[in-house]
Amino acid sequence: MDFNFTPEEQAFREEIRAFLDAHLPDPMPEDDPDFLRLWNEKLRAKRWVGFNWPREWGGGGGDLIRQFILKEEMSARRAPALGLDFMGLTWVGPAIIAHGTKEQKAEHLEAILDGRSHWCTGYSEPDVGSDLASLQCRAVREGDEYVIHGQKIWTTSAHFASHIFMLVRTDPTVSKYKGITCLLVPMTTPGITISPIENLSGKASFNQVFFDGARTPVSNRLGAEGEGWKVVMGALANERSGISEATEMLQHLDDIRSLAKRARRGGRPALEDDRVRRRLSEMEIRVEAMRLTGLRHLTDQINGKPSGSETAINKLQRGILEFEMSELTLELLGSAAQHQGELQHEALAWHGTVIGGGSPNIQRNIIAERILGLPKD
Amino acid sequence: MDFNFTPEEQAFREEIRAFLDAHLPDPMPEDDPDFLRLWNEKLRAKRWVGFNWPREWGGGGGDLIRQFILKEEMSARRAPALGLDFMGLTWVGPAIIAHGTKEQKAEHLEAILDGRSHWCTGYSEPDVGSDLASLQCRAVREGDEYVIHGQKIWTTSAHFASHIFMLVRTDPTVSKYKGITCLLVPMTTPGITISPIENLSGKASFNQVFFDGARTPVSNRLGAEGEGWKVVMGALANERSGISEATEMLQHLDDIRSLAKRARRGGRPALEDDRVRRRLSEMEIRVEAMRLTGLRHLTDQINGKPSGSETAINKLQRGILEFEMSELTLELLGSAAQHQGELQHEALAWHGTVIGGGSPNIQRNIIAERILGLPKD
Amino acid sequence: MNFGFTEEQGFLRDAVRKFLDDRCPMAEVRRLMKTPNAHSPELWKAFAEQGSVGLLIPEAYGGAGLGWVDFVVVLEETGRTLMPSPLVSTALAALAIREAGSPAQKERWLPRFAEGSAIGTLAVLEASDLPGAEGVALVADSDGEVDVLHGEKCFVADAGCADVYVVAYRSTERSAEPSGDRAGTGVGGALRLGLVARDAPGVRVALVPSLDETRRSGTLSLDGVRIGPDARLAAADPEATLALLLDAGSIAVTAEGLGAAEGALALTVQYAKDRVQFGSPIGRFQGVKHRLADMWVDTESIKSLLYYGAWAIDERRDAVPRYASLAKAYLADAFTRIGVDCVQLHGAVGYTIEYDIQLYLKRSKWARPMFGDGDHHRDRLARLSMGNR
Amino acid sequence: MNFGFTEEQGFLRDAVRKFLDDRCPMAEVRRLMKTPNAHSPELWKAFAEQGSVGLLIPEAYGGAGLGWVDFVVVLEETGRTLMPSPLVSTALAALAIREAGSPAQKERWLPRFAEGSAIGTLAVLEASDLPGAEGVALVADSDGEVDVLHGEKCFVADAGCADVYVVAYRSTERSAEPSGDRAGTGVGGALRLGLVARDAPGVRVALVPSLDETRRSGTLSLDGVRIGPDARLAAADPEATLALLLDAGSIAVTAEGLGAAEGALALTVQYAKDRVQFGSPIGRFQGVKHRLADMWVDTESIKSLLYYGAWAIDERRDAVPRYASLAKAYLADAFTRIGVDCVQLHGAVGYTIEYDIQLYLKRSKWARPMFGDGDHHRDRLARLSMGNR
Repeated sequence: MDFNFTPEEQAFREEIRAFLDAHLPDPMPEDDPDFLRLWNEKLRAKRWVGFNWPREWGGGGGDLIRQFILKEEMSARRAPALGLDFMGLTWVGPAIIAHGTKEQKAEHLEAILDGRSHWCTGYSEPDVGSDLASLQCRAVREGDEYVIHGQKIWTTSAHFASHIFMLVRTDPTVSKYKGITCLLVPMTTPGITISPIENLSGKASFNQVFFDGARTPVSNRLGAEGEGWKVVMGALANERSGISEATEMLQHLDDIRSLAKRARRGGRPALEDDRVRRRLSEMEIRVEAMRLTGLRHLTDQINGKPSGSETAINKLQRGILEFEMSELTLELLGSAAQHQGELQHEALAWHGTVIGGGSPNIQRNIIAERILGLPKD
Repeated sequence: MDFNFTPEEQAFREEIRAFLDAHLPDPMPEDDPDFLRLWNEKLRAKRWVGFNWPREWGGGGGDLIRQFILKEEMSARRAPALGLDFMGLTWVGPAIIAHGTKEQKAEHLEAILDGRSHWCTGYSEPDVGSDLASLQCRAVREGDEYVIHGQKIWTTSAHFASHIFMLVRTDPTVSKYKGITCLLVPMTTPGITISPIENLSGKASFNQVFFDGARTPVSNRLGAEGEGWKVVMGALANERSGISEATEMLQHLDDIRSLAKRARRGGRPALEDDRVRRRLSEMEIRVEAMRLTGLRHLTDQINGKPSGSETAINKLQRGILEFEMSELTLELLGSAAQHQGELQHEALAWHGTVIGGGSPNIQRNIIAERILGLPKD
Repeated sequence: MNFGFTEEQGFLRDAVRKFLDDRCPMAEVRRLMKTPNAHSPELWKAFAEQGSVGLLIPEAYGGAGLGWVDFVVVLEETGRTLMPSPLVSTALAALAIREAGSPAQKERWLPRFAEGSAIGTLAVLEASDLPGAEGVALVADSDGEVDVLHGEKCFVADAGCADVYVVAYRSTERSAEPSGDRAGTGVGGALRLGLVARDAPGVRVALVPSLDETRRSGTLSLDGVRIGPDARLAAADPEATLALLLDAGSIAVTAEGLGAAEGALALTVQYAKDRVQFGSPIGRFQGVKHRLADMWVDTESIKSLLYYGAWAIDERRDAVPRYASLAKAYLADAFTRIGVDCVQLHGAVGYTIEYDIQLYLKRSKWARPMFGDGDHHRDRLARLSMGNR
Repeated sequence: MNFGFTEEQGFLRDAVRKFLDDRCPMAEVRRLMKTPNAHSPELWKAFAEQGSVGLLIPEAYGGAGLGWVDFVVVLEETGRTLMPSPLVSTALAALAIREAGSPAQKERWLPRFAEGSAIGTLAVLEASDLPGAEGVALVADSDGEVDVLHGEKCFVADAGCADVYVVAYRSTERSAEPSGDRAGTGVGGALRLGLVARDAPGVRVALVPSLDETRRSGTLSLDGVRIGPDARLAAADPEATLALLLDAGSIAVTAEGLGAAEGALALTVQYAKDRVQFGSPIGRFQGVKHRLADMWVDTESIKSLLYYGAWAIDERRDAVPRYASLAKAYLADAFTRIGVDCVQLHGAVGYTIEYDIQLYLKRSKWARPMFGDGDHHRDRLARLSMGNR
């Protein structure tokens, strides 16, 4: 066990800090697309977008430790995300690198790094819920094309995506995992319609996507027919160390501490309230546990021994934290919690985050059955 | 809804208070059997033992409201229990009143009131656990006798009981509920052996009871053959309003408040700690909710409409309270929590209370299935 | 001693349910949410005709002259269906006038409240957000006769549709007694309550967008508003009246919150029966059913505390503070947890605006701070029980 | 950066497990529980020969010269099997002498600790039960040369079998610096640490019966005990040394507690697989399996905090206070909950003395107050993070 960084790693950290000192505007322009594009170009020039992708495909060829350092430094300064096409960088690109044809790599990878594409992912379907593998969306091969009929739901960002990375059932006669295939489909394909779903804040953050005979060439298939489940499970295994989530939680904790410093409870400063102080400490404990557990996962990943429980432990800790943070925020706001506002909306938004990709109870089943060896229900 | 008491009820309350002023020694002799026997005689003279039993069988013929007042006043002064044979008064006597023959009534009821008998109850068996009705202890009829073979477990007080109120299987060929019969068996019957089970504090509070061909006359059967389940479910329905448990919890709360008043935490008086104070308030809230819910159950009982959820709600609230009280006690004790002592042992003893008669999870199943109508697992 | 509802209270519940089914189903709730005050004068008028609005107002003033236990029955039902209405606000304004108003003031407002032609509300809180006398710092300029108010009252429920505000403020004279629960907070002047009409000169209302759009609140600006002797609620001890109003508010919010919690639980139980995953309804799994059972235990426990508190308003005033705090403290945290868990048990659809469960979640966020949150009431209980022992 | 155990640490764990399987199975634990000091000199000697006792002691003094991460491996295993032993106490006494002792003091005690022929422990707490410099009020009578102690040290772990006590006290001279975490507690005199041998004149030990009978503690009475210059730990800043000792204590207790929590979880998982009710193993029901999953998440999370804290003792001293508090705060409450729930999940047998699970419950009650409970460490974290920001 050694938490020291090598001199080379320390130098890399200094390089990032110097870059941020030189280039990160203060204050940051909020939601300015021109600035974000310019920022992406600067990061691209450093090869920090797709930092751990192979250099031959435009990535940085970096290792996981440096990637961790890069993320940590960037988020400590609240710099914009490393790249513009989040889904493309996190799930789709690595899957294409692992399973894609030369043509698919040429077509998609650089576009993802440059932020010219914008991917969404189509896994969930209505009435399928947590039991992902029972998906029904059909693709039938006709000559050189797949013809797709069916529906996806909870498709984040589909309303401004350029492509969808989706799972379809190509063979309903074999076992549910075997009949699934992965396709890379442009959203402009005729036969695709999008219907936004408003979330409880009234924002359209996800969608239903309908496929009514949409046709896509067989060359848009990623991996072999019937291998889609494997391709996607591999993609989901990327980025599962939980480092990014922990970083995000650390920022929330900062925000809530600032709020606690200025808030009053029962006529005295909120920080004089023992319970408020200890709840903040409790959050600090859980955030740091998440961060360090992420580092342990990272070590496992470097050593080629992922435990398989990374996502579950992360999501459970995150669920607890999001709830506690939301409640403390609202309690600190007092009667102002009844109003609309950014803090108030964030205190509801976590409900979507925590449910995404399997409820906490599903994660508990996974741990109990796969790790503790308890019988299936 | 009316929480006022009638002038007659108020007068009854005054009568009890006057009695306690006149007769309750201060301080009370601890665990003095002579005093307890004398006290019982005084209560018997007032007909306050078996207060709601019919007068013809030696009871007080009192109504449920007066019984509530009687219990409330007695426990507010921490007077000894109303009667010496707890199981006899609470479960066995009412069952005999409801189902017993004239001879059984004459033999047992007055003995219970006088504290000459001491009943234990034999329901649980090893490997049966929460699924009580699957009990295996056999009784085979031979002429005018039942011959009993089998084993009971978790039999509280069996080691000093005079009789056991027990369930046996008389017919293994019919459905599990139908083949059960209730017997009233003297513990002196040859063929009964008792093996104490030590609890985690090293005390023998319950037992295994083995029946190796123990013979008891058919006249000791309570109710008809095969009706035992009904008899016992009726007995369990007595005293289920939860008033007594709430009263007990109120005394715990008093004790823990006294502890909090003299304890220090982190160098200051424990009551200056916001969290300690609020935890005490939280307990006050739950205890009062238990007490008032008990009164609602009492009203339902008076109106002949028990909801069937009384035990479940009581046990769940009690489980939460016992845990919280145990933890706060130990936290207030600080390092002294590591020592043996009365408070420390009480903080472990609740584990037995809460599990007795079905775990909290069994209670949750009952509520979810019977009241909310959710499907069985 | 009888801890059950009467047959009449059963009829009352049925009547309110029928009214809400007919006149304010969820589609109507969602329509009203989009209106500026989340209030429909027609619906309100009809509700008054049905009898629920004037329920607590004495028959002499055109009401039904019933008690707080009856009112709890109504509030449980309006809570269950999330009916947008100024029912609690108006009841509290009416209580203020009944307790401390002159015959003329009663004559002026109570009949109008009862018939649904006027709406009242409390304006107590200020920027300090302290739910008690210690939060009232607004001091009037006074010439001995008329109090002139310059300042703001915050978090005023139903500020936009109210016709009259019960405003708490302080006179320039020092009070003899220390003020409120906490002595020595440095707040000067004797507490006073006054009636300010919406259309009085100097009154301005700024609405604030609500997270729970079935509810509205706003800031009341008082710019030289004059409160003469005829507008002051002078017939009783203002400290005691204010304390009663806040406790009654806690009890009313607990009643509506309890109804809403039961509504959320019922929706989620139904969802757990209908939603099939891994081959069976999710309500079969203990992870779901045990959580629902715990919610039920909480709602039943809150009822016990609430009903006693409501009965105490009419029958045992000395018990009101303790039971108001017992009930509201339990409600504040349990309803919050119920709102969150019901949304989570719904899975992804719980996060959509289409499903109603999120409306209950938002209501739980509204209910928590109203008249003090859980910690506020736990602190108060600790003070009360230390005093008693 | 590498957050994993080395191969050598894996071997170490295997060796300790084998030793415990052979020499200290549960039957031996239960036998030792009934002895006055819950301590077997033979077992201790054998454990020292195996290498675990002197693990942290430098090779120059007869130890293995390994680090705290290695020690955590050992403690996890002794915790898992509830081995009764003064391992933590002796390690902390050795740390005190290593950090602040003279060469002669090291020469005298460290080799004896390493070979298992002497046992040491800390005597810091007093009746105030404050785990920090602010809890040290005992003032020596001093002639400038020899400090003479009259008073009591409470809650001294392994007091009955220890050969030497590291006693914290105060000199009659006022310290220049304010003392400890909390300035202004009115505690006078500069902090000092001294070594008191069990057989020194004036030393008396009163054992107190333990709830967790695998552990013992007692009260150390000092009746004119003389601490000369050769017995004072004078080589470093006593405030800093004491703080380090308490933080190392938190980390050691967390390591043993984590092992015990994992032991309790493993027992309960096995029980849930074996115990059949209503026709299937109870581990099939989500009410059981979800709780067990949550326990596993807690143990994994504690590991992360603990390993960093242990590493920091050897490699990054400035991070020790924060990680000691992070780890101990999590452990104190999570282990408590795990102990309680494991007993409850066992049903009625969990309450019998026959089953081992109750021993883990009692261990959790022991671990909580050691070196400060959850609230103590959360308060401390709040002070640390306010200072840092």
